[in-house]
Amino acid sequence: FGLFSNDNSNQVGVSLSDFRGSGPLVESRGQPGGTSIKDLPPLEGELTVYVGGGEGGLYLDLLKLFEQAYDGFSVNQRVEGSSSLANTIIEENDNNATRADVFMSVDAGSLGAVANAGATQSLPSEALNAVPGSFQDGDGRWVGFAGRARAIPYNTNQLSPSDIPNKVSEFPNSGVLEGTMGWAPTYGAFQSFITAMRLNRSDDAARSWLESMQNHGITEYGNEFAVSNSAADGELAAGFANHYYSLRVRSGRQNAPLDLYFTEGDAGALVNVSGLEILNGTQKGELAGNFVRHVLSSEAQEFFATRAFAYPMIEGVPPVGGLPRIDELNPPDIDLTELADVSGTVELMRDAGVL
Amino acid sequence: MGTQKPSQRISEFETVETAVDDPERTVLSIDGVSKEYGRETAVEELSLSVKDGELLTLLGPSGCGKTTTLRMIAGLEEPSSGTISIAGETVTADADGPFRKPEERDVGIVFQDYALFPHLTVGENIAFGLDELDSDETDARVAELLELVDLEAHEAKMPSQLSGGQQQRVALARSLAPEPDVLLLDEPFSNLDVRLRVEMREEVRRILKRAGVTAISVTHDQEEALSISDRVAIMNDGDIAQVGNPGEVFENPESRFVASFLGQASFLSARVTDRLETGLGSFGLELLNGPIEAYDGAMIDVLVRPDDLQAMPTSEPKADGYVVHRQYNGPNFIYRVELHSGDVVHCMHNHVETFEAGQPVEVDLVADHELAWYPAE
Amino acid sequence: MGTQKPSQRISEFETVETAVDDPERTVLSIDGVSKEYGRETAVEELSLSVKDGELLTLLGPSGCGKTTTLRMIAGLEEPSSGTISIAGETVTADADGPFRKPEERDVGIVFQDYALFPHLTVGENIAFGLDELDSDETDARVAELLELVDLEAHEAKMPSQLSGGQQQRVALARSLAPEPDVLLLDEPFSNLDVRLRVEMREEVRRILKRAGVTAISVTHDQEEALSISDRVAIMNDGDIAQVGNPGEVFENPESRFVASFLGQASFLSARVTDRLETGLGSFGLELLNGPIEAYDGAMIDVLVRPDDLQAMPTSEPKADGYVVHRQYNGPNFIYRVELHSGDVVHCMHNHVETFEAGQPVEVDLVADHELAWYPAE
Amino acid sequence: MGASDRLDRIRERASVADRDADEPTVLALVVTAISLLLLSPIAWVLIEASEMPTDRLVELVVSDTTTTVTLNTLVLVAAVTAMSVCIGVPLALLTVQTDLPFKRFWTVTAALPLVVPSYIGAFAFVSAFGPRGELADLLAPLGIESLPTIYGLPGAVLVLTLFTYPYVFLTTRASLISFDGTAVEAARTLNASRWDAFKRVTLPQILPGIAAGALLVALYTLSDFGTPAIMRYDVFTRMIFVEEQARNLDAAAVLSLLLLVMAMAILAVESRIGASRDGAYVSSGDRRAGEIKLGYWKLPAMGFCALIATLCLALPIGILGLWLVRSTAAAPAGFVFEAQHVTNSVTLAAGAAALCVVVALPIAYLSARGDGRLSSLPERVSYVGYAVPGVVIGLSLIYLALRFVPFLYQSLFVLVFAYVVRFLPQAVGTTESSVLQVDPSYIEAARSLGYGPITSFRKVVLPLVAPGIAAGAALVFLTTMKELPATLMLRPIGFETIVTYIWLVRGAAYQGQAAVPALILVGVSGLSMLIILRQEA
Ligand SMILES: Nc1ncnc2c1ncn2[C@@H]1O[C@H](COP(=O)(O)OP(=O)(O)OP(=O)(O)O)[C@@H](O)[C@H]1O
Ligand SMILES: Nc1ncnc2c1ncn2[C@@H]1O[C@H](COP(=O)(O)OP(=O)(O)OP(=O)(O)O)[C@@H](O)[C@H]1O
Ligand SMILES: [Mg+2]
Ligand SMILES: [Mg+2]
Repeated sequence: FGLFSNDNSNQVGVSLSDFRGSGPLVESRGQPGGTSIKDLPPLEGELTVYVGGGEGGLYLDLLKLFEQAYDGFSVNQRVEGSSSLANTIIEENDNNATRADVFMSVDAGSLGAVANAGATQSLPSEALNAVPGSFQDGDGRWVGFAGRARAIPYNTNQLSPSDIPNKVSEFPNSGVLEGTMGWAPTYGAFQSFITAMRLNRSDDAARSWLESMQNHGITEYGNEFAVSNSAADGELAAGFANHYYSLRVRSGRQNAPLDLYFTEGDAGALVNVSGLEILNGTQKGELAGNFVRHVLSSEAQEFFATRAFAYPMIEGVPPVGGLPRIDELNPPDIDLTELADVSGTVELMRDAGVL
Repeated sequence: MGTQKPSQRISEFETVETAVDDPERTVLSIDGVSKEYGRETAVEELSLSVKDGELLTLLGPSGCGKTTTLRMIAGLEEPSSGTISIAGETVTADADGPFRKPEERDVGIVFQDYALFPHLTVGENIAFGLDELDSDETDARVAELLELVDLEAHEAKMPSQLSGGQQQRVALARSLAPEPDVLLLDEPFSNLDVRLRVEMREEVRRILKRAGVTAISVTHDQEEALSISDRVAIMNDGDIAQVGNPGEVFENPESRFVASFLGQASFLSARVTDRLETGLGSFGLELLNGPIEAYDGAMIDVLVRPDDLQAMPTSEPKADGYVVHRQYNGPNFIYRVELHSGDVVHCMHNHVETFEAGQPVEVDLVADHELAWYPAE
Repeated sequence: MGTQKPSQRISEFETVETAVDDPERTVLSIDGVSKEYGRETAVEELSLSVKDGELLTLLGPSGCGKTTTLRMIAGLEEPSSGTISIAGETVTADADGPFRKPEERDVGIVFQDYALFPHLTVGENIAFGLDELDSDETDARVAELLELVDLEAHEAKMPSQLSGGQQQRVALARSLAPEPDVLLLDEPFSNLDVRLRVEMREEVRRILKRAGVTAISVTHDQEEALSISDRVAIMNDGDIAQVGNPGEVFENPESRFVASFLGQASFLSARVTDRLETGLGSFGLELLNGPIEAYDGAMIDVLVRPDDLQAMPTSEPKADGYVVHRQYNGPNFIYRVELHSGDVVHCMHNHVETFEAGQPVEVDLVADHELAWYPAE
Repeated sequence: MGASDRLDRIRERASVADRDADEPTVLALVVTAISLLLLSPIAWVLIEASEMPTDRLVELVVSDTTTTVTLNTLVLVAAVTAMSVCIGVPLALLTVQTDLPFKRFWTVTAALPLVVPSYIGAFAFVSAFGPRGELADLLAPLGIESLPTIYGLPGAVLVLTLFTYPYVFLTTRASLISFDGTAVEAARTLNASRWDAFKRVTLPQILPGIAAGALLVALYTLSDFGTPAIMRYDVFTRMIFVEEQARNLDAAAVLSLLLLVMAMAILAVESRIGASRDGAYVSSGDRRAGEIKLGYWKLPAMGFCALIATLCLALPIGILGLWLVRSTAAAPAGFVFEAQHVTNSVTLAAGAAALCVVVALPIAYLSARGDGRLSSLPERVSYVGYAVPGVVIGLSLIYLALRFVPFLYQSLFVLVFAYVVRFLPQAVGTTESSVLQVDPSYIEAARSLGYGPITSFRKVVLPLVAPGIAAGAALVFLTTMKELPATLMLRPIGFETIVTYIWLVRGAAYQGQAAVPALILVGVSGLSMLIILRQEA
């Protein structure tokens, strides 16, 4: 990797191939653009990171890689559900007992909740500048580092893309989708999707959509990996899920008859993000800022793209093969921070009999 | 009681004859029954038969197998070998049929520890076995039994609210309720005080006799055994040592064991010549029961009980021995006398005469019956 | 036993005098003690004192408060009122000090159900109270006690491996080990068979006397009470009805209750004139004990026990009454006779003469002692 | 003397023996303090719930969802409890009172399912019986296209029953073992058949034992989130979870209070059954009832035992084995399973077990020996925490620790305390029943031999109740090993246990990586189950 071997870069104990995943989806990727960690100030010291979200476990690999990269750097982490951690952080902040320096969450809603509780510090401008405005907080309190698009995983043996309406609002009227879809309403990302629908359209529209989907016949799952898996199995014809679950299914089962469909301009095409914020009580603002920049480095972004199958947030790192580029997607026009209003969504969903 | 007519009371002696059809019929017969627990033999080749309406008492030291025997009769244990028949029908497993379960035998049992059902009232306990009667009949029968055992006032109590003696009576009533052919009583009076015990045992005897129930009662109270039983069986080590009517067993115990188990037995060693030479002097052989000829010249032990001997204070030269112990038991004293011959005997005395320990005494044999004897050991 | 010298044996009679310093000293005194459980009074205004080295027996019907009394002495219950002193020191709460807890009193107790510690061996059970001795001394004391109760071979066994009698002896040894001032025994022999019971009670008396321990023993066996105690206290309904040495209490029971509790008592109703007119004929007043003058012309009940009376078969016209019941108890029969006067009395008879029920009999008063009597009720 | 008779005497005497002026007050004070501590998490629930505006509160409580879910929950609790009794009681009877061949073996297999976390059991069932599951794959070539769905109520009931019935099995077994068999013999001599005698004599007396186990099952079911979620059955805990996820803590608290009301109702029902504790659950009889000869029924009986063992043990372990074999991808660096995880789990569980035992002893002692309802109140209180979902306990303790003992926040102390709150009743129950079996005259004997009450207790009672305490400790140990939600929320930073590891890798869909730790979890907990069974023998 000659690109990284210029002289003024710092010495890092890991190379791009350590960050990059493997497998058919990752083959034949070019060199990523963006800022390399070699061009960043070295990470030095001990950082405490709260990692929110079950599949956030994946991010532990990245933290390990950073530790390998710098002798003087180590991370204390705590992995837990992202809402749970958000609650904890808010509680800690209320009692001036913040334990973590950085909150890294799979869900912008949790980031927003923490930010709205006034528990964050501002982020370094280098970090904010690297990421498109729609994937960060309007006030710069959090920044996205990996995109997670809502998608419709479908079974290619049962459906072709043309069978699927390009608006989710049309789904309840589609004959082919009747009684063959699945969702995971307790899952945070699904609730964000409904929140987006409320923001994009209206509460009433969201409620009636939920009701009509139920009348249309839909199966409930505990999580969206299960939804995607069932679509691959043919148990479902299609479902509602984050896009990367399908990729993960396919990376395990190469010939799975599973593909993704993206709706247009509505909540079904929401691109939510995993993001970072620096917490209020930290004594290590500088280290934390540097850490955020590392997460947005080209190596780390390559990691998210190839290992988590997420949408990278910086220019110069494309998503893995087969996925439309992020600018080809047509997400609804909403402020992701507003996704923090989950409670209204939950009440609405309960009202509609979904929860 | 004082107000009953003599004629009525006489019937107590006769009930055996009146309440059963054929008092000679054998209701229970046990034939060569053994019971082993692992390597331990609790009962060994035991045979016994009990006649209709008879009250037989099992007497024996702790651990000799009394409870085990009762349990085999009730069907709660299966004998390792041997046959048991109840009312002419074999209840142990044989060619004619399998082992008969407890509920298939007409046998009632009063357990040593009562085994009342703690979750049922006194009335419900008594009614437990009456499942063939309708509810009115059941109530009537329960009332009748409560009256019999004098617990009318306690019908609604729980067993835990009763004293030991009351519990025992409930257990008795419960087992009598379904009118069993054979009733087994395991130390039914052991937890009662003397007065109550005497009253209860007469009462139970009366109840049994009136109902014509055949019963086997276990006890380790000799007085109880002798006073209420038609026959007494002395058990030792898993087997019956002797069985007979109370007088027979008391007066002619067939072994030292039986003798020593009934009454405060002492043994007087004696040499048989044409007379009997003992530490108390020499006596004619007619004093002994049974043929003694074969033992001419040998040593024998003669059974003497406190009431067979009389001690008289005397002066050293004429004395047969010294008083070594005095036991007061109300109506009289029992003195333990060590004879010069080395034998230790017990003599009973009316309490007006008291001797001190160490008193030289002359002991006279005052028995008015033939004495039992055993070859010396 | 047969081999011991008389001189040695005599000491059994004397130990009270030899083992204690001052046999007249009062070791335990109970003064007006009551115990209420909720609304029920278990013990009421009971007073009693026991002298050094004395063996006192509490005798009484079930539920009369015997166990409660012992528990108050031991400090396991606190009296509702009254004072208890042990060895001169008040142990109930008073101005001088608070209620003294069980562990602060030198009182040992042998429980009715032994309460041996099931997780400790025989030796460890006995050593349990010996915390002030070093381990050699403890071993020595345990060995001594094991010998005393004749269980040397069983030191290493667990209580569950012992028979009932053996367990009782371990319980006794355990409570004697710390040499208590006062030892309390709650029905210590109730679970033993007759033979073992007689042996054990003599043994225990010997052990207590040798150790000079003051003891209170509860029993409901009259024979046991009379034969081993220095004094007997008869309890009734939470109070002491009479206390005295065994002979005194047996011969001069102060109340009908006491009389009826000791021996098979019958009462002969009599009119006092210058003689005594009874269903058995007329007798001189010197037959009675105590001054009778005040009762001239009144009805009294005279206490007669089976051995005070003799029944002779006779023909109807001369008869005093009929035999209504016959009880065999080994050495003799006891006949229940219903007199023409309506009284029911018991007569004892040597077993060679047997009468049938319904037999008309003449009853003679053969008492060789003064008879107790009570004003008619 | 009969069992209940003995028990009565014990109670009566004990209440007197403990009546010395100062000791009971001290004991009562200690126990009151403990009870207040145990109830402290409820304080948070109340505070949080009180912050909810009344109109929203009313709306939430009367919403259709609340009604439906309440009904669902009650149906689930009732069904699981009933099924557990139907499985646990016969198994207990078979292994205690009959001549079933290989009794020891079946006893162990019948008790062991308790060591399998029910969420792992649920995963296993879904993998085996779900659509496209292992079984469907096996049957597909045979032309069997679809299996009856195992999702929903039937699946939830099945899975929860199979992994919780051992509570009923263990308590019923204990009752049967200490049940005075003479009563059955008496019944049979009164012409009751075996079945009659069982119905009329044994059953009423072991009922408190059955009820005690059923209570644990019912409260567990009430508070479990994982299994119904996996089995896609909508229950109360899911509602609470959703609110918690949505960070509507006030609503979560209100719902938790509703859940507590249900728990109280269940406790009240159990109290009524257990009230006449004369039963053999707590007393020890003199003689075991004779063995029931199974005869021709031997084979079906063994078949029943084998079926349960297959479903509850062979199946989950087999599925875990399959995951293990099939896991192709090497674990990413963030997912290395280390010996430290096992050590952490075991240390925590051991700590929780030890603390529970210490805390349970005074509560159990007071309840067993005290007189009147008041003294068994703390025992009842100890069940409350058991019925509260782990998430709620976690939230509550974060809140309380941050405010009142900030220096303990995120320390193992708080975590262990959470376990005590959740699992104490298991230790209280076993300890109480063993205290009840110690004759109080032992204490009296010790005191008359010169020892104070405390020394007497230590020298005499403690050694005798030790086996009961050990069983309680083992139960707490194995449930702590399995506990997930509170562990996740309260563990110190960087402190991972077997279950948090399993949660992590499952969350990232590295199913294969969960197999080894899950097998280790089952193995370690299995050892503690052997302790429980050994002390019975
Ligand atoms: N289930 C058993 N297992 C092993 N041994 C037993 C069993 N039941 C009784 N035994 C033994 O069998 C013998 C006889 O016991 P049993 O109970 O019949 O004696 P018992 O004559 O009734 O004594 P007690 O007068 O003490 O009641 C004893 O040695 C006893 O230890
Ligand atoms: N803890 C208690 N609560 C209420 N009543 C009690 C209690 N203990 C004893 N009693 C009552 O006090 C009375 C005396 O009981 P106690 O045990 O002293 O009798 P006892 O003379 O030892 O009888 P027994 O010969 O049957 O052992 C009885 O009526 C009994 O019911
Ligand atoms: Mg017996
Ligand atoms: Mg008593």
